Amino acid sequence: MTALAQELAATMRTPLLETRGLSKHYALQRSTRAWFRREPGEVLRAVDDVSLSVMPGRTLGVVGETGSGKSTLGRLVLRLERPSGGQVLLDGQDVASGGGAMSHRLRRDVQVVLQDPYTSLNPHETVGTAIGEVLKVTGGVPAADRPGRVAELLDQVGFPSGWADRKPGQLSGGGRQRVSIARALAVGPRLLVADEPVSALDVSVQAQVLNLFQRLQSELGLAYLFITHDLAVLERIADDVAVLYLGRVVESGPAAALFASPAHPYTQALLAAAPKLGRRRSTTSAVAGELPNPITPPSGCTFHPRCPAAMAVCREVVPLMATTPAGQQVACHLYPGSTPTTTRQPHLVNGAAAVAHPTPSPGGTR
Amino acid sequence: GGGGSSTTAPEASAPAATSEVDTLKIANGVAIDTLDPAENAANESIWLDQNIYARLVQTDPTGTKIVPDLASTWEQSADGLTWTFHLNPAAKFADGSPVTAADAAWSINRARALEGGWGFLITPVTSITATDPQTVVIKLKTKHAPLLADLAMYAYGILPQKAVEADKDFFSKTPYGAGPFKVTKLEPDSQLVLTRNDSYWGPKPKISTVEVSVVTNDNTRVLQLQGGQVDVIENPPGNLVKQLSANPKLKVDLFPSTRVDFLQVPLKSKPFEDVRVRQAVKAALDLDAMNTLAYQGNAVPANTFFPYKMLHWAESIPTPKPDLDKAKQLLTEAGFPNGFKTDLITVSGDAAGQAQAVVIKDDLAKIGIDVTIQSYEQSTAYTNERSGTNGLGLRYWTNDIIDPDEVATFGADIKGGANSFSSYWGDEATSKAINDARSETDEAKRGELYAQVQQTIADQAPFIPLAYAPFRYASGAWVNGFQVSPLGNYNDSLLSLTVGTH
Amino acid sequence: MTTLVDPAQLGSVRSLGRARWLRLPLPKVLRGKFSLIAGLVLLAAIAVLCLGAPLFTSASPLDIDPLNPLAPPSPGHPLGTDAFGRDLWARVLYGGRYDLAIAFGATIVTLVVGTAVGMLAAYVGGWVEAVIMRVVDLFFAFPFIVLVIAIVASLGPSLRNMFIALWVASWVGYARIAHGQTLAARRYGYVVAANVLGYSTPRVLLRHVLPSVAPLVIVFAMVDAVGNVLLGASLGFLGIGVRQPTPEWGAMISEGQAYILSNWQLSLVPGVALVVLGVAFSLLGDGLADVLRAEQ
Amino acid sequence: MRALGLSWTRLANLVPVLFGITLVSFVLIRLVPGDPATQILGNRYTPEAAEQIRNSLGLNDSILTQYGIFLRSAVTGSFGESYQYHRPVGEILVDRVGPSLLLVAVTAALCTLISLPLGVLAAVRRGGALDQGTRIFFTLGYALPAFLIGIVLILVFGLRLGWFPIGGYGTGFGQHLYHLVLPAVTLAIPFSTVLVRSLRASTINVLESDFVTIARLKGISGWTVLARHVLRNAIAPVAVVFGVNLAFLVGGTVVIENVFSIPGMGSLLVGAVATRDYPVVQAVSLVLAVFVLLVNVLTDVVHRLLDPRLAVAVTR
Amino acid sequence: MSAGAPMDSAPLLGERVGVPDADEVVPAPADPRERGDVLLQVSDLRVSIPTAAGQVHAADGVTLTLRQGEVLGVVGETGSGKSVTCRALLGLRPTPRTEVSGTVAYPSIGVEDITVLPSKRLRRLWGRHVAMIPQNPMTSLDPVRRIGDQVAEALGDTVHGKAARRERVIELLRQVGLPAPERRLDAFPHQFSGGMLQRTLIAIAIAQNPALLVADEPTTALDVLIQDQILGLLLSLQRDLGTSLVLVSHDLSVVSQVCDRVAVMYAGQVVELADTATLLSSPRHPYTRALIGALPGAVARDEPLRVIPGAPPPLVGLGPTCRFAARCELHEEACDTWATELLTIGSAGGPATGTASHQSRCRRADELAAAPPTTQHQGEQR
Ligand SMILES: Nc1ncnc2c1ncn2[C@@H]1O[C@H](COP(=O)(O)OP(=O)(O)OP(=O)(O)O)[C@@H](O)[C@H]1O
Ligand SMILES: Nc1ncnc2c1ncn2[C@@H]1O[C@H](COP(=O)(O)OP(=O)(O)OP(=O)(O)O)[C@@H](O)[C@H]1O
Ligand SMILES: [Mg+2]
Ligand SMILES: [Mg+2]
Ligand code: NI
Repeated sequence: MTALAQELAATMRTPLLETRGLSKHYALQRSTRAWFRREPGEVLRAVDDVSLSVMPGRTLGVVGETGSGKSTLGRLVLRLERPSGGQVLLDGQDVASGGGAMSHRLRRDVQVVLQDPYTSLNPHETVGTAIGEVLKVTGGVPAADRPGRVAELLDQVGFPSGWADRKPGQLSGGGRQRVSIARALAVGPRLLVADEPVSALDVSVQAQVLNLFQRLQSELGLAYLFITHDLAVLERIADDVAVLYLGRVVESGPAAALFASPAHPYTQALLAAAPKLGRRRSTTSAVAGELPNPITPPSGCTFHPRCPAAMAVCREVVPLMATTPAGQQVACHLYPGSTPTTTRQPHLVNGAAAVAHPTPSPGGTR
Repeated sequence: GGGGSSTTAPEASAPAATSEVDTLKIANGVAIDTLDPAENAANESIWLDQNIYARLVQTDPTGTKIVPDLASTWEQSADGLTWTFHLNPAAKFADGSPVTAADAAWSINRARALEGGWGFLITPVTSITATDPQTVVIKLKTKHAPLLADLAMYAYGILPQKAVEADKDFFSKTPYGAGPFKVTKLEPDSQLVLTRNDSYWGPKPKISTVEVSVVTNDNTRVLQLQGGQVDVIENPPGNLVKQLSANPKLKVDLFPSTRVDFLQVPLKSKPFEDVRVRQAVKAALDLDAMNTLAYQGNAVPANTFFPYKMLHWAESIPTPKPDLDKAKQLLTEAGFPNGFKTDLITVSGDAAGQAQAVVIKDDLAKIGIDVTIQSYEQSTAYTNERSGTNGLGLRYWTNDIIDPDEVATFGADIKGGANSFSSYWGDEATSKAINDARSETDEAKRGELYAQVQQTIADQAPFIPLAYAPFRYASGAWVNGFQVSPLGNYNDSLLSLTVGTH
Repeated sequence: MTTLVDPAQLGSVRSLGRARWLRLPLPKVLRGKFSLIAGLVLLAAIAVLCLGAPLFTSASPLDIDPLNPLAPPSPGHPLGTDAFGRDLWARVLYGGRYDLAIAFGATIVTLVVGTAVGMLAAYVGGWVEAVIMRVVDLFFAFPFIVLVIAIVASLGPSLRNMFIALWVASWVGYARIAHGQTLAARRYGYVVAANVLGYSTPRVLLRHVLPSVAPLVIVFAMVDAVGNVLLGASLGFLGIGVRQPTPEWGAMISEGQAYILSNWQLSLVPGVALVVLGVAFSLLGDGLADVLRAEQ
Repeated sequence: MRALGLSWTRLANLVPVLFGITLVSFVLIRLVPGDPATQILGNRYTPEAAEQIRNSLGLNDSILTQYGIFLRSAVTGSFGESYQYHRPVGEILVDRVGPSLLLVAVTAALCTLISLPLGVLAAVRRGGALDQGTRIFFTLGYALPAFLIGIVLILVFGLRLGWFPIGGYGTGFGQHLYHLVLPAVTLAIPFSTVLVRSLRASTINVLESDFVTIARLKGISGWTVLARHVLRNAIAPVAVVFGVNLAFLVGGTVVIENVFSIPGMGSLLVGAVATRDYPVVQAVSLVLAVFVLLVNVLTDVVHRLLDPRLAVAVTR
Repeated sequence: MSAGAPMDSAPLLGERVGVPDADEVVPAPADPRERGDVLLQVSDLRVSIPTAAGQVHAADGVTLTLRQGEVLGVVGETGSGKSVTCRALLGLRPTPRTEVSGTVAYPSIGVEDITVLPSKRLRRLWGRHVAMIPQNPMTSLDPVRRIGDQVAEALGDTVHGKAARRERVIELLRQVGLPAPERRLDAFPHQFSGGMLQRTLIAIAIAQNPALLVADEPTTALDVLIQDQILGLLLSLQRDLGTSLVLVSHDLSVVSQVCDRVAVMYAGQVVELADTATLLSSPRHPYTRALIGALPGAVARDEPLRVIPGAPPPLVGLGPTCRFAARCELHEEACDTWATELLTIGSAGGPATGTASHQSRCRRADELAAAPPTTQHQGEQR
């Protein structure tokens, strides 16, 4: 972490962005019969009671499998979607109740970078036009200064400013992603919501873009809400990590601690399953089973059918967030404080001998 | 009473050659609207009615006089206000039951009472009663010259009262009357089958079946005839007349009709309220060219608004010839030396009318009148024309009876209800002449009155008669004796017609 | 009739230019665009002939000659005359102007209106979308064109009323395509980004959504143009096309239809003209589809 | 019901559409100038008579009252009496529905016969002679007005060769079918252009899809792949195209019914509007709408039968 | 990723490949397989696809050898020609007009060059001797047919009788770890998750116990936990059945976990080929080295990642010289004139003979051994 970012983090106690119990429940279409019988419609809890915070200048990484609600969380934060419950706070202020001024501020302070580099730029506009348009619409920059500012922004993301008159079709994936970032930077945001910004890129290009993200953070003091399913990427870029499973946060905490000693069996499985360079794998796998149907999630802890450490209580009781000694927040009955009634005798159901271990210990200097 | 009685029963026809083929197939262009004679409106259906229902009296095949039908004799009282009809005792309905005076009185009263029906023609009638099973008495409040002609109308066909009252769907199933044919199959949109009525009291037709099909497309009808699929078709396209006639296996017949095409003039609007303008228009029109292009020369240019050769038609009135100098002069006098612009409303889909319109546009352009042709489908076209303010319009008239009273009242009597063919033209003298003629029983005097009316219309030109168009039929050479009367009926010819193999 | 094509299928419209034996020794850039070029050339030829009609005939399309109806071809009348003695060649040339007007006029209006409605529905969403799309369903579910034809017949045949009929009949196709494309575009990153950047709705729709909606809509318009001309011809056939003596091709075909047994050229000549126009638009549509697909 | 993927919701959704159609057609036709009384009276028109008729037909009531009366009668299945035909509208409809229905059915069958082999084979032998021939034929077919095709077919197959009757509808089912061959061919030509095109496109799509590659890599024969995997997948989307264009097919019947003198619904509607026969217009609109909607439901069912993904609402 | 690219080698119907239908010499089944025999010999394979922009040389001089029971990894960035090359191994070409030269031979089953086989003979190889596991399981099963039928179809004529076939299908599905297979036979593909579909596709591929499985990025579309399961499954099947496996991936970590040997592809060429450990510990091509260095875990967090500047060249009109030159940190002028060849490391200058242990296309491969990567790559240790 850079000195500047650290300083910022220290001085500002209020998170730049905070979600409190944020939920998004999609109501699925009800059959007419169900409607007549006044049966409640089915609900897909894409995001369920998620509380997170992003400190200024820091990166919160969000990780999870397909359908775990990562993108929905991003859309909620960007107010592209109306939450079914909970709040989004910007500098401690509720975005929803802030009125027009607040949403204006949100649009200035929070910007987005999306996954697919091939659709994230308008194929009919040149790079220069696209960024110039932001400057024009969001105001502040007089027409005469715009070309200069565009060049400056492109420069900042390492995009050859001589290419400003190129169209996205003439750019590589990495080039487009740079331009997307420049476009977001044009309004001068403090937070970037980046939804899988490097997932579609090849390693070599991914490395370029990751470097760019890190450089911009140190130069501009940007904060990131960095969404990805790639643990290796997260390990590199995130200060804090939240692990989502079926719309709920199962574990969160400082990245270093989380990668060093993942607390939740799900996190452990994720880490164990991630391919590692040069390590020959065996024919066994980290966990068995598939992701359950999100419309009818398992009772209790939603991970229990796949969990090697599942106990009877896991089937019935939704675990609460508990704090581990290493400092993570975890929702798992293995940890004291997660089970509302503490007297229960844990016994194993899924046949695993003990808490899933060993946690692969991350090597290298960090 | 004078002229009121005709004594001869229908002539017994000689036992002529029977028909080789006993079915006649006719293709009509229009669907059957209904076979209830009181409600018919489509000509094609009306012409079919005549084969099914007998009336008290009927029009002879030449369309010039009234001859007996169910009533073999009749007489009127001295004051002309009471008419007594004696029914032919042999008359039977197709189901074999006798035709009674009660049936007759009921049928005529039924038709006359119908709203929007034909009662208006015989408004002087106060009562129609059956005094005994064979006698019908009709009482009038004023003398009414056209009475017999009216009663010969299809609308006053005599129906079997009990059967009609018993079945409200009588007319949509297999209706019958006392005519030479009865209906055995009715699909109003596609097909009607008439079968010989074996109870018919008159001479029996030589063919046993008439199949009438509905073929709306003109070309398709011609093709069906060419392909031998049908024997007779109505209205072959005018332009094909020459070609069809050249085919030795086919023939085209043109029968004089009561149709009068006329140009409606909007008297309530600016230039046309001036009689000189109307005369100028009339003088500019080339009726011969119109006849050539619209009817391939098969019509007769019209000289008056009375149907061609109808009773009291004023033959002596000259047919207008184009006289552009006179027309221009009249226009100049009226204050339009350079002409003006106007619309001409036509009915779309009416090929002859469209052709006439093209010629009129061309003719009037020569005297500086710039015509824009508008075409609408019929209902809109007539609604527009009727206001008398919307430009020129092309319309036509056909008579339903052989008496001129109908056309005179509609065309020239501003009080007649139709605003003189919606021209809103009228003068006291003409209205009076028409009224007098109606109750005048001396045909010579009536003739004078009607001549006067026709001359006035010719001079005043509240509308301009254009052409007397014939009925057109094409048939196979194998059909012998198909004939159409000026009112459009062919029922008489079906009695004697024969069909050969082909 | 007018929208005899599933919008969704248009993307796969393949080109006549694929025909190996039809391949001309064209410059490389044009090779894949045979259809486009052929369509453009054909259309241009028609346009030149029709718009420059006075250059190709000295006869008037309207002057009647009662003495010379249905004349066979002669030096004065290269294709003969019609039932009013009007020069057939002149009528075909001048008449094409109306058909070009129908092809473009009717199509452009529905293109603009239908696209706007479809885009708005998809973008605004909610009950607005529900209502608009129900109306679109309504038009797709019911042969409104029949009703409209009938009603236009009542209002009086004229170019204006014909346009009304065509407009009413064919905007829905565009609305459907535009709706589908806009729904897809809404998920595109650059549209999401435009929202996050706080761009106004008109700006997002016009500058960002429209360009991705336009190609399919334009290709569809080419097909629709043919459909419109054909529908116009059908109106003429039912006697409710443009009014006499306007020499519109559809009206000419239907006028000539009465003479099909004696003077078939009266329908054949405008019929061929119509087919050529149709083929031109078909080729153009195919070519555009290819080119636009290649661009993407 | 559920097995066919139909739900009450799907059917219930039709009600507002039907309602909308009746309302729109009701209002449209009454906005148009012209007057039933004019039509009924013809030559006998006098303003007084016309007024009397309008009163007796209830045309002087407010439009809402009239619509209410119509709705009430429609629900009970009676549509009043035709002004022009003086017959109950229901009866007229019964006569007219058959020919139209049969025409559309025969056309649909013909289209299937034409399009299925042509579309699939053109796609399989892309660029081949059949493909090119089909293309050219259908490019021309699409640009030709249907009535011209109809007339030419009559001239050739009716008059010259005498194979088929020249228009008309005949008596008895067999004759009906025989009479409908030429009109159905006429309608099928333009309609098939669309089906062949979309079938060709969808077949190409399927041929290029991953699962066809995988199927072929099982080592089974090309025909087997075509029959088992390509055909059904290619037809499914075309069923939708068919449904979408059905209304236009019904529209096309108006012209064809005229050319071939078939007493169907289309010509009845046009005639009824022309004569301001309001009860007939209303009833025909409703029946046509129900018909088109039902066929759309049917194509939906077919689509669902062909494509199991649609059988149950999938939420993933 | 190039999704849904048409992969149509021979016409679906009819014989339109300009090759006479050679007499049906149906090769004897490969079993019993001897581990270590050469199964596949690819020599100078070139695939060139005509496009609007010109001929795309998707595979350009690929030479490879695969032994019985071996797992060969193919890595490379998007568009480097991995899929095209691998499908050519099965006799598939991306478009009908694609030109293929060089040979792909299966000596043990008597196929001298699969790329010129008529479609009838190809069909006899497919399923029985060679099979493929596709990248996108969601689109690789016929959506309108039941799972059981689709698997049964892959049995060919190895099993007869309805009941026996059903038994075999269940057995296969159980073998690939599909839970409760007997209850899933009547399911449709859309009722399966991606992982289950991929298992089904693997069952289809191994149905006739082929000698070679080509898996084209079999886990790219899947989540990390499922990827883990599928890779484990593939590995165990390969071990149990003695099948050879070609595993394509753009993820070096995946390949390095599973494969015995790895071929690194760049712009249509194999630039380096070595056994996995050697490749990771002493890469002899700058591209391989850079690829390893670019992994997110390669360096410490506060140090920028090693990046490869620029982007791969388009595969149109490339010359014989090094295609990586423009991005290469070791590039020198001499590279611009040297026509690259896949050289065996050690036997400097000599062209590679397929089975040699370590090959590279870099002129300076030998120098690379001396000069270790500027920074030690870190990821290896984790
Ligand atoms: N508009 C919507 N309506 C209904 N369900 C939705 C909607 N959007 C998302 N979902 C569901 O919500 C859940 C979370 O989706 P989301 O896209 O947020 O997942 P994700 O973690 O981003 O997955 P991925 O890694 O595939 O991008 C999924 O089950 C998805 O099907
Ligand atoms: N059907 C095709 N038509 C034209 N070009 C093609 C086709 N298939 C592949 N190519 C081109 O061939 C080259 C190699 O493609 P290939 O699919 O083998 O790459 P890849 O290494 O598998 O990439 P990815 O990681 O994206 O799957 C690419 O440049 C691609 O554009
Ligand atoms: Mg996502
Ligand atoms: Mg690939
Ligand atoms: Ni489908």
